[in-house]
Amino acid sequence: MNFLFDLVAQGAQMLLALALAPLLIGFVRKLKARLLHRKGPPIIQPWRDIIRLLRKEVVLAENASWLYRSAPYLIFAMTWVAASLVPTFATGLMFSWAADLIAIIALLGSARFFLALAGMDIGTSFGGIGSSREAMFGSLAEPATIMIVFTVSFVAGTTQLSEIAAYMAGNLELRASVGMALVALLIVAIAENGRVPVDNPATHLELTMVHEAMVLEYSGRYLALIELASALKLLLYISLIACVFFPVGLARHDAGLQAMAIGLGAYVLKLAIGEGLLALFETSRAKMRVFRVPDFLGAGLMLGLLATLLVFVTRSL
Amino acid sequence: MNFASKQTATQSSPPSCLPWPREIVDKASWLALAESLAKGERELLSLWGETSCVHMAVLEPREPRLRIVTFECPEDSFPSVGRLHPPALRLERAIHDLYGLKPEGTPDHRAWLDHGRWGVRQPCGARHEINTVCDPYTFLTTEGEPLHLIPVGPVHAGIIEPGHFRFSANGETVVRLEERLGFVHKGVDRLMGGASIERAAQIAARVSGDSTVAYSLAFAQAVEAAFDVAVPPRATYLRALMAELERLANHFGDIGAICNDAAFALMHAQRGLVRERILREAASCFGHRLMMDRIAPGGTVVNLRQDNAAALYALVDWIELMTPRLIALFGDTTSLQDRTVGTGVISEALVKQYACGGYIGRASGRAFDARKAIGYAPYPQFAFEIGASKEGDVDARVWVRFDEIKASLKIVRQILDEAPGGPVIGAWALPEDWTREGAALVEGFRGDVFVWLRIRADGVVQRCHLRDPSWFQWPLLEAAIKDNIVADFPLCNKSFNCSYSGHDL
Amino acid sequence: MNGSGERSIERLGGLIHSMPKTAFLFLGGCVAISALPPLNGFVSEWLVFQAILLSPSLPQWTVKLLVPAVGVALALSATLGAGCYIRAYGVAFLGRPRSEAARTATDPDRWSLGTMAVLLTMCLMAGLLPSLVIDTISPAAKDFVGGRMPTQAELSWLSIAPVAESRSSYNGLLVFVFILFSAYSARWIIHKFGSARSRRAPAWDCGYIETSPMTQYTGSSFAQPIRRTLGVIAFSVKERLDMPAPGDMRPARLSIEIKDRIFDYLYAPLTRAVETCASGLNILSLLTIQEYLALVFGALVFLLVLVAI
Amino acid sequence: MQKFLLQGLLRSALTEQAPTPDATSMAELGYTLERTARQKLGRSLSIREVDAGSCNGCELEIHALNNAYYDVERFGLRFVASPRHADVLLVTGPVTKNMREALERTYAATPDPKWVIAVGDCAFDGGVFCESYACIGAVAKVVPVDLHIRGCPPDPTTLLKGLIAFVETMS
Repeated sequence: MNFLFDLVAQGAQMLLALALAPLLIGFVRKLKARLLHRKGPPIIQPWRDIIRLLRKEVVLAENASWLYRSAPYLIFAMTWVAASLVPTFATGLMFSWAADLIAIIALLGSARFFLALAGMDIGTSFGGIGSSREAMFGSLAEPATIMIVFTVSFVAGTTQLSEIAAYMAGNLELRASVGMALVALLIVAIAENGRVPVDNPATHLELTMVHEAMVLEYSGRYLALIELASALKLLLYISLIACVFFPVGLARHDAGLQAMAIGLGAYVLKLAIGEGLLALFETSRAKMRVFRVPDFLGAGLMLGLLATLLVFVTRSL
Repeated sequence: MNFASKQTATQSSPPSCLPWPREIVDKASWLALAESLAKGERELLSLWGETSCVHMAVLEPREPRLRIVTFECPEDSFPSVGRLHPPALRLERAIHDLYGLKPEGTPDHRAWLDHGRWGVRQPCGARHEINTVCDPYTFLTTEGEPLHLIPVGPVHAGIIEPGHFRFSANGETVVRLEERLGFVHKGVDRLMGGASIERAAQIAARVSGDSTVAYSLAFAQAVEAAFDVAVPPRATYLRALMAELERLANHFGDIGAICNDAAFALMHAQRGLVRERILREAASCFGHRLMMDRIAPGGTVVNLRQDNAAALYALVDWIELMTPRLIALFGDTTSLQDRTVGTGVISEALVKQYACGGYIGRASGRAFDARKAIGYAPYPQFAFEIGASKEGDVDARVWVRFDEIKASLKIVRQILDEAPGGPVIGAWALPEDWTREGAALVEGFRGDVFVWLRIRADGVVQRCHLRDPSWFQWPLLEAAIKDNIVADFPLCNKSFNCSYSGHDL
Repeated sequence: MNGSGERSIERLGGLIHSMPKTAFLFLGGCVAISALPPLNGFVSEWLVFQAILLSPSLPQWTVKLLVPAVGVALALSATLGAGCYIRAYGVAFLGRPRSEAARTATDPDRWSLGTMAVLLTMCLMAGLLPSLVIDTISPAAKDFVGGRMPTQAELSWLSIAPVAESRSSYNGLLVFVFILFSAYSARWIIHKFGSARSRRAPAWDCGYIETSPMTQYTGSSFAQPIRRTLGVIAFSVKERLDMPAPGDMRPARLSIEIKDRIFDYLYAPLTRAVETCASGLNILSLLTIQEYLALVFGALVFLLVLVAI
Repeated sequence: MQKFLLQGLLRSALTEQAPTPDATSMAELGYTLERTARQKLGRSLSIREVDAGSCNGCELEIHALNNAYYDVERFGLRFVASPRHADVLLVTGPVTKNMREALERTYAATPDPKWVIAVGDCAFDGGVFCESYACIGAVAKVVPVDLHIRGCPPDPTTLLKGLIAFVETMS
């Protein structure tokens, strides 16, 4: 019985992440439209777009290889698995011990690896532009993430997300290192999700794109999967920030339905707040020059390193 | 149906042009003029062909400002100006494509407007050749490190006109940018030859949709010059009003588009509102959002009602309220400034060499404005300042636009205050004696639009040459990318906002 | 492995079509060496990170400070490594052939392929079943360092946990099964309810036919952003650009000079790691395909040894 | 900036009521959606704009669709960067011969089911350029057209009417 409940809870979380992710994108778009005096598309729109794409045929470039065709499934699966390993409304779910924070980050790294390869498969210049920029950003974003993981793990004494969340919920105190790690994680999250000021998700200019440039050739169901994966990635980062730094309302896996319902409510609220801040930030900033991004990410890396050193040396800050 | 060629031979009048006379020169004077262009003593305004002669218009440093010379080409060739003065190169290639006249000694023999798809060679020349093969286009070369090509266009990712850009790059470093245009060549030169004045005016209005008022105005002024037609004073005021509204709408649109390329959506949205309100007001005053076909030779086809004038006052008030806020939004957003300052720099020397007009010229220190330099009616009546800068970067081009917005608002106010009453179109008749020629130089929002035309006594246009300011702006875009990375190109391009349609004709 | 006979990476491309088997095996090697889950490279990286996380309990101050720096260096080199293998694989195997040699290349004989396949299988095994591998080689490790990790085979579902399950655990097999399950269920659902039609058409070229393989990113181009951002720490890179003025027909020219900086003040581990990686990136463009494979092989052996330690 | 953002949050959107396409205006639009047998995609359409030789006037008005007054996004219509992502090609201009091939390639690059909307008088019959040696004329001579939106250039309200009518039949 308990096993069954666990399984259901885990499955529910996976489906929840999948269902919520496009709505999240829709919510950001709606908020941004409102900030610009527009009515904006309905929140459900990204789901409609995905369903439309699934119904369309795929046009493959003549020299597309098997890698190009399997990459979208791999990217989607890796991102989905990573996203469903982050506690959303409850901790300690069934499979959460299968991978810790480091593994989640590395899974996203794998997804990026395949996306960058897929971008180069057709042999158009835009794919190359996207892949090379992604490789440059990734080479700084990932070490920064690892530093953040170090900081958080030292503080909590574990790399298991559920345990970290539980520790953070139980030890609400202001620590300089954790604050620095939060800022660093925000920087990484913006860069990794290709949001303004690093990349513009709504751009129509081939030459400035990063993520869009890699997927310019994709169509139909492949594009739908990649869009879904990038929505899941955004959800993952917001969930990660919420669960590590603001674990309020998170239910334990054995806490029963009521606690889980509260956890769910708190989770949706946290997502909404995160999205609101994102929309505000994006509207009020212009995109950076491509070679400013390493400075931006470098700041994240340095903050992360500083936070780690701080924890290492003092153990109390 | 080559009307123009037949008529040139039996022309019954001496070649003269109003208001600037056209003179026929020999090879030596033609070359002397080309050399003086290369030395920077004069500026090239345009270079265009006919079945058996080429014409060149230059800006003189003294009065009269304009000089038009003609070189007869009995052997279907003329001494190349581009060999000495590079700004003429593309114009010469276009002449060769359309009229088959060869520029002798030109370094660039490649076709320009002719992509080999028309089914005919030299469509406006004395002999058309049926053409079924298209030669491959050879792009300019690069050397050194392993470079890759980025071919962009003609179908761009945004909602813009078609053109092809080819970057040779090493990663993000651009080593060379080459443009290939001509995709929207619609054969305007031949459509104009043999058209009635009304039809020619319609075609002129559709040369470049964003400058439709400027083109209509230039065409009308050229016709009026040729036939010595007096325009009622109220009509000149209304024409200026339309021209300034067009300038305002386009500058607001441009600034928004530049900011949008830097992903600053807030500015884009605000600009969109201002632009939309201007266009709506234009529609209610003149019956068309872009004010297309509202200017006819002799005056304007619509009058401004009193209630419209009141609405325009309100619009100007509102824009004057909004502009400082938008300027603050642009100037105070550091992330935006970081993108625009120092990006896409054009030197003053280059701008002067190319006689580049409009905001591009003004942002790099060439303060030429046909409204002041030529002083066509009613502008001498108005007091306004032309924006100027020496920086030559994207930022400077935005600020010059802001200055022009302020100047235009001031002019619109003066027009509304001072516009005299009376008719808006004067009665005029064709002289029915001989063929006439006329020319006009008008300041559009993008720069100076030059029109030269020859009309038969029965009102049939023989040859009409329309020169867009973009002819001398496009080449500079190739230079603007120097020391910038690939990702900054859209920003440079938008700050130029050259016309494809007006250039390709 | 002389399938293409071409020595310069800048003249390869599209080998995935002419050498499909090698391409698949090489991809496996790239994933493994780039420390990406679910292969073995990640397991070793993960274990090193876990070791670093234990280090605050170390007594010496210097070690205490050095260890997180080593962590950054490791993370940075892992991601730079991934970037460099995207480049190597993308330029050599993906895209369109840049030379006739690359177009006509063929897979090597069965033995070479077999060797690579065996190695890849080992990578996969070590990645999916790390607990068995760790247990197998821990006696040897015990001899070397005088300590060993707790026996892993006792843990449920074949996961590994160096210290305690509440502290950290990783289950390669489960993650792998998860990924496969998600990918296949997505595929099944889409093909069942969505559209499964596909059609081949020319690559989208903005409406301008350009068949030259020159439109693909070169290896040098791909590395340029990283070289420009990270290379400056380790090198003095001079890009000399000669762009003719508009209307000038002579060729444009770019030459790049890379000079090593004086090593003296570069003793900080962070910068040193950056330097090695960046120079690795630059050297890679000169390597032949054989040397690449040798490199991959060497790295795999190294990683296997790392797993052992 | 704060002021602009606050205004956006607090004031109601400037977006205007959608024009309703009635039967007569549909007829005026030259609504010829004959091939309705194709699969419907719901209230979501991606549009790729192709300028096949227009004077830029139509582009200016299509741009205006994105401003706060018209806000075309609220109907699930989005302009996308690549024809691979598109369902609808919005073609303007009297298809110059130099652009013909580019238009055909764009059409070929778009995945099925796909539709073509011709915008402007030039795209309908070549407009003032129909007699030129350099233009083909109507877009329909190059690719099959499903809907014509007339006007020189059509104002944004007309464009919006046509597009809404199109979306209505799709869902």
